[in-house]
Amino acid sequence: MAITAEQTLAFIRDFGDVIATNKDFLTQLDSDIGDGDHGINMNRGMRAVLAKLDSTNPPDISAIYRTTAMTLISTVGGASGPLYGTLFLQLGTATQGKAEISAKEWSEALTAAVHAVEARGKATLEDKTMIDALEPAITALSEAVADGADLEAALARAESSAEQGMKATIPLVARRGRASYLGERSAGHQDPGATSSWLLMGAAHRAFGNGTS
Amino acid sequence: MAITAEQTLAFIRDFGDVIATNKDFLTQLDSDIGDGDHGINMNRGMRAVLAKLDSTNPPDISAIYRTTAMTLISTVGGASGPLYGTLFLQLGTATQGKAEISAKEWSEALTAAVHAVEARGKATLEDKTMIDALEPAITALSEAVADGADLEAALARAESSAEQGMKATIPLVARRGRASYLGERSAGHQDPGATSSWLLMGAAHRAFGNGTS
Amino acid sequence: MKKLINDPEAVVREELQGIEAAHGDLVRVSYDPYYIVRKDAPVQNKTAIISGGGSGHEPMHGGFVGVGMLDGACPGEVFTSPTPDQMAAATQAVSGGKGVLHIVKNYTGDVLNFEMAADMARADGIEVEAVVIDDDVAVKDSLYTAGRRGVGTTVLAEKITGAAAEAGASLSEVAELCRKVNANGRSMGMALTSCTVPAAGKPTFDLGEDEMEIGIGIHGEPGRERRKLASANEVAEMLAQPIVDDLPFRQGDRVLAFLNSMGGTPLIELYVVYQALDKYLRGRGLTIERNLIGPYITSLEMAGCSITLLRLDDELTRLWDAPVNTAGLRWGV
Amino acid sequence: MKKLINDPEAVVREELQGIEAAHGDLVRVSYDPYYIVRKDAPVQNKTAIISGGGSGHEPMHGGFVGVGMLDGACPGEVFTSPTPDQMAAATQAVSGGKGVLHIVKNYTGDVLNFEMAADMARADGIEVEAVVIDDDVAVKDSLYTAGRRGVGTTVLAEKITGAAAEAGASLSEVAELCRKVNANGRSMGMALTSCTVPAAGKPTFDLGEDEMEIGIGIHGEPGRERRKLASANEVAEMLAQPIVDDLPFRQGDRVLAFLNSMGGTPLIELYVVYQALDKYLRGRGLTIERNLIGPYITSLEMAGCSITLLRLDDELTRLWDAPVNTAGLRWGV
Ligand SMILES: Nc1ncnc2c1ncn2[C@@H]1O[C@H](COP(=O)(O)OP(=O)(O)O)[C@@H](O)[C@H]1O
Ligand SMILES: Nc1ncnc2c1ncn2[C@@H]1O[C@H](COP(=O)(O)OP(=O)(O)O)[C@@H](O)[C@H]1O
Ligand SMILES: [Mg+2]
Ligand SMILES: [Mg+2]
Ligand SMILES: [Mg+2]
Ligand SMILES: [Mg+2]
Repeated sequence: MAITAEQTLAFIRDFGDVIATNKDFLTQLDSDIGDGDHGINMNRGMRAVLAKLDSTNPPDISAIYRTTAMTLISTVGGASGPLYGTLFLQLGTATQGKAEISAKEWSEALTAAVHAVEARGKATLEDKTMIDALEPAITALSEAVADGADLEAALARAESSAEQGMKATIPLVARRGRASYLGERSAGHQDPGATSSWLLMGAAHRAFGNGTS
Repeated sequence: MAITAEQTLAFIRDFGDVIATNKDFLTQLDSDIGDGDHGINMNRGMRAVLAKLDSTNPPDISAIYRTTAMTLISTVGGASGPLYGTLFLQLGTATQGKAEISAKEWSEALTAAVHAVEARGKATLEDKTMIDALEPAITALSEAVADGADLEAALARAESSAEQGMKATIPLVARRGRASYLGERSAGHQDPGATSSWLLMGAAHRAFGNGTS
Repeated sequence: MKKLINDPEAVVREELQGIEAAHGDLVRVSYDPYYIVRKDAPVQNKTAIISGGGSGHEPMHGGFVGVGMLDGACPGEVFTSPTPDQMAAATQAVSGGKGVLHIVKNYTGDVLNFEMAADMARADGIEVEAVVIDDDVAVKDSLYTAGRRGVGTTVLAEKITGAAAEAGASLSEVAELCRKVNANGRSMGMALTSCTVPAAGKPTFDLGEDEMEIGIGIHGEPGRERRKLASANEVAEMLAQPIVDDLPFRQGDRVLAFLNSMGGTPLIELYVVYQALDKYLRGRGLTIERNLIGPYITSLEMAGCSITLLRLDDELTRLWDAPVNTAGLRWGV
Repeated sequence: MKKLINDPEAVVREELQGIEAAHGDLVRVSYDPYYIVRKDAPVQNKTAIISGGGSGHEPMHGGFVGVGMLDGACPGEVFTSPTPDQMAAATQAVSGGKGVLHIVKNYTGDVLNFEMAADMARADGIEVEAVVIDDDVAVKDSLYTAGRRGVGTTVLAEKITGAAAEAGASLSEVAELCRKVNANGRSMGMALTSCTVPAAGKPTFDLGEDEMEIGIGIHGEPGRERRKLASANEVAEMLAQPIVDDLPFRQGDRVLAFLNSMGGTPLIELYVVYQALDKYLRGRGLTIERNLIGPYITSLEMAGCSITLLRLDDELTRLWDAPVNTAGLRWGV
C-alpha cells in the first residue's frame, strides 16, 4: 500500500498536534539560544494550516502540501516560516498529479524538499539548524528504502536518525540563524528547529508507517 | 548658664549626625507615604551645613543659624528645604546680636521659628507634618520654662512631647505635603518630617541640656 | 538597582553634562547653580518662561528648553524640588525685560521653593508671575489639603505658553494663558511597577506580579488604590473616565489627548492603550484633534502610563501647532 | 508579565489600530495583510522605500513612515519577521513607478521572507532592490555564518535614503546610498534586563541583580557575554570601542552618534551615558556632528542601550538634516 491523501492529511494534523503539545518546549529551547518564539511561530502557523485545510478541503496530496506551504509562508514569519514553507512547497511539487505515493516516491520527495530548504537557507550539516535533523532523516530513509525495508521500518529509522541529529546539535556552535549571534555560548543547547523537524519525522512515521509498505 | 555659640554649633553638628545615622530610616518612612527622599534630602543638606560651618566659622549664634538656614535652603530642595530653612532663619533673626541665650530666650526663639514654618507651609496640628512634632515641643518647652524648670528638664519635656507628637502622626490622614495625595492610605504610617523634627529636639536636648539652667 | 549611571550622587550633574554635549546648539548649561537656558538667552523684549522640578521626569523640563517653549529649566535632585537660588539665577539668566513666568507644579516643595525664588528675583527688580499647575484628578481637590498634583498638563502648558511668548505676548497674557491651559487640562496616571531613586537604591514601593497602582503621581509615590492587574482597555477607561467627568468635558468638545509613558512602558503598549482611549472618548462624544504619545513626563524607569486631556479651542490649537525646537519636542523647524 | 495589553495574540493588531487612530494624518493602515503606508501612497514618480521586521522595536518601522522617510512598513508578530505576502502587498501599495527599495535587517527570517516577497513583487512587474543592513559589531563577521545582525544603522539608513528618495533619486541611487550608510555605520548594544514576549509570558532570559549582557541584539536574545554590572562610563566605552575599532574610524572623522534606549531605560540614564560617549569619542579624535538620543529601535521593555556611530560626509549630513515628518522622527516641517 502507498500513502494516500487521507494519510497525508493525518500527517499534517499530527504535526499540528505535536507542535501544539510541544509549543512551550520549543519556545523554551529558542529562548536559550534564539528569541524565544519558535514554538509560538510554528503553532500559529500550524493552527492556521489546520483551519485552512478544514475550510478548503484540498482535492489531492499535492494540494494538501501546497496549502500547508502557502499558509505557513503567510502566517509563520521568522526563519522557520519560509523554510518549512519551502519544504512543503517542494513536497507539493514532487507529488503533483499523484493520487498515492510509494515509499520510494515519498523518500525522493522528502529528499528534494530538504535540499530545497538547504538551498533557501544555505545551511549545511552541523550549522546547528533543522538541517541537522532533516539531513540524517532523508539519508536513513533513502537507505532503508533502497535496502527494501517497508515504509514503517524506513520511517522508524528516519525518525530515530532525526532524533540523533537533533541531539547532536547540543554541543554544536551555531553558524546559521539567530543562535549564531551567540557564538560559543550557543553550545550546550539543543536547536529548536532541529527539534521541530524531529517532531515532523515522528508525525510522518505515525501517519504513514501504520501498515503501509 | 545660658546657651553659648559653642553649644549652638554642637547642636547643629549633633543634628547633622543623627540625620546621617537615621538617613535610611527617614527615607524609608518617606517611601511609605511620600517619594522616598526625606533622609537623602536632609542628609545632603546637613552635610553641606557642617562643611559650610567648618569653612566659614560664623562669628556668633545668629550667624550659625543663618548659615545653617541659607545652606539648607540652597541644598535641600523639596518641602523640607524651605521649611527647615525658614525655621533656622527665624532662629537666626531671634538671636540676632546675642552672645548667649537664656532658656526663656531659646523657648521664645524656637516658638517664633515654628510659627514661621507654619506660616510658610500653612500646615496646622494633625495635618501629619513636622508641625505635629514641633508644635507640642514648643508648647512643652514654654510651659516648662514658665514653670521655672531648668533647661535640661525643659528640653527633656520638649523632646518627649515631640516624640509623642511624632507617634501621634501614625493614625492620621495627611492633609499637607506629598502624603496628602494618598488620602486614607496615608494612615498607619509615621510622618518622616515629624520624625526629623523629633531628632532635632533630641539634638537640642543633648547640646543645651547638659548643666545649663 | 540596575541603572546606567556612575555614582547615584552624580546622576544629575552627569545628566547635565550629557545634555550640554548633545544639545549645545539649543541650550546652555550652568552647573553652579544647576540650570539650563536657551542658547540665545536672555531674549530681549520677550516674556521669558522657566519651569523646574525634581529630575527623573526627562525630557521634562530640560528637554523642553528652546525656541517656542521654555527659556530655562531648573533641575533638582531626583524627585526633589530645585532650590530657590537655582530658580533665582535662572530667572536672572532668561530675563529679557518683559518679565518672567514661573510654571510651577503643585507640590509643597516646588511651590515653597519657587515662592522664595520669586521673592529673590523681585528683589533684583525682575517682574515675576507664578502659575501653579494642579491637574491630577487622582487627588481629591480640597481647600484643606495641599490640593492636586501638577502632572501632564505641565508639558502642554509649557508648549502653549512658549508659543505665545515667542509671538510677543506680555507676561500677564502668558500667565493668563497658562491658567487657561491649567483650567482646561486634567490628568491621571497608573503604574505597573515602582521606580528606584538612584540615591535610595531600592524601589519606592513593592507591587505584586498581579497588581497595579491607579492614581499615581510622577515621583514613585504609591497611588490612590492598588488593584488587580487589568487589561489595556480597562486601564484606558479607568484613567479617562475620571478625567472626562471632572472637567467636565461636553459632547462635541475637541481635545488634545496626551498619552504618556511613565518611562519603562514602551511605545507598542502605548498604542494599544491609545486605540482604547480613542474608542472611549468617541463614546463620550469627544474628538481627539491633536495627540502626543510617548515618554514626556516620566518617573524614572517606572512602567505605566498617564493620560492628559486638554480641551482645545482655536487659540490653544494654533499655539500647540506653532513651531517648537527643543530636544524633547520639535516641529515646524 | 506586566504589560498594558489586552490579549497577547492581539497586541500587533491593536497597536496598528492605535497607530491608525493617532496618525491618520500621516499614514494609512492595512489589516489584511498588516502594513502601514504613507497617507499619500503611492507617490507617483518617486522611488519608494519599505522596511519591515518583527514588532516590538517601536517606533521602528511603523513610526518612520511618512514624508522624508519610509513609504511603507510591514510589522510582523512580536520579534518575528513579517511574511512575504505582507511585504509584497506593501510593495504594491507604495510603488509609484520608479521601483521599490526593501531595507532588510540581517536576520535569517527577515532575509528569507523579503527574498520571497521580492520574487512576488517582481512577478507583478515591480522593480525591487533589497539592501541588507548588518551593522552589529557584537557579532563576528564571517562568510561561514549568518553574519552580523542589522540594528541601529537601520534607523539612520531609513532617514537618509528617505530624504534622497524624496529629492528624486532613482532606485539604484537610493540602494547605493543605503549600502553606503550600512558600510559607514556600526552598532553595539547591551541589556540590564531581559524583556518578555507577550505570547511567551515570561522573560526570555534571566539576569542576576548584579549582571548585564553585552552584545545583545534587539530581540531579547542573550548577548555575547554576561558581565558584572558596570558603570555608565565603562558601558559607554565597552560599546563604543569595538565600534570605533571596527570601521575603522579615523582621527578627525565626523560622526552621527545615535544613543538608543532598548525601551525600558529612561532618558536621564541615556544622558549620563552620552556624556561618557562624548568624552570617549573626543579621546579617539572623533567629532560628534549630529546625534539622536532616545528609544528608536527598542526591544520591548528591555532596559539597556545601544550605540550606533555613522561616519558622516557632507552628503549624509545634508540628507540627515532634510525635513522629515513621521510619528517617530520629525523636523523641518
Ligand atoms: N539558514 C537556516 N537554515 C536552516 N534552518 C535555519 C536557518 N536559520 C535558522 N534555522 C532554523 O530556524 C530555527 C528558528 O526558527 P524561529 O525561531 O521560528 O525563527 P527566528 O529565528 O526568525 O525567530 C532555528 O532553530 C534553526 O533550526
Ligand atoms: N506644608 C507643610 N508644612 C509643614 N511640613 C510639611 C509640609 N509639607 C510637607 N511637610 C513635611 O515635609 C516632609 C517631607 O519632606 P521631604 O521628603 O524632604 O520633601 P518632599 O515631600 O518634597 O519630597 C513631610 O514628611 C512633612 O513632615
Ligand atoms: Mg526564534
Ligand atoms: Mg520626600
Ligand atoms: Mg522629594
Ligand atoms: Mg523570531
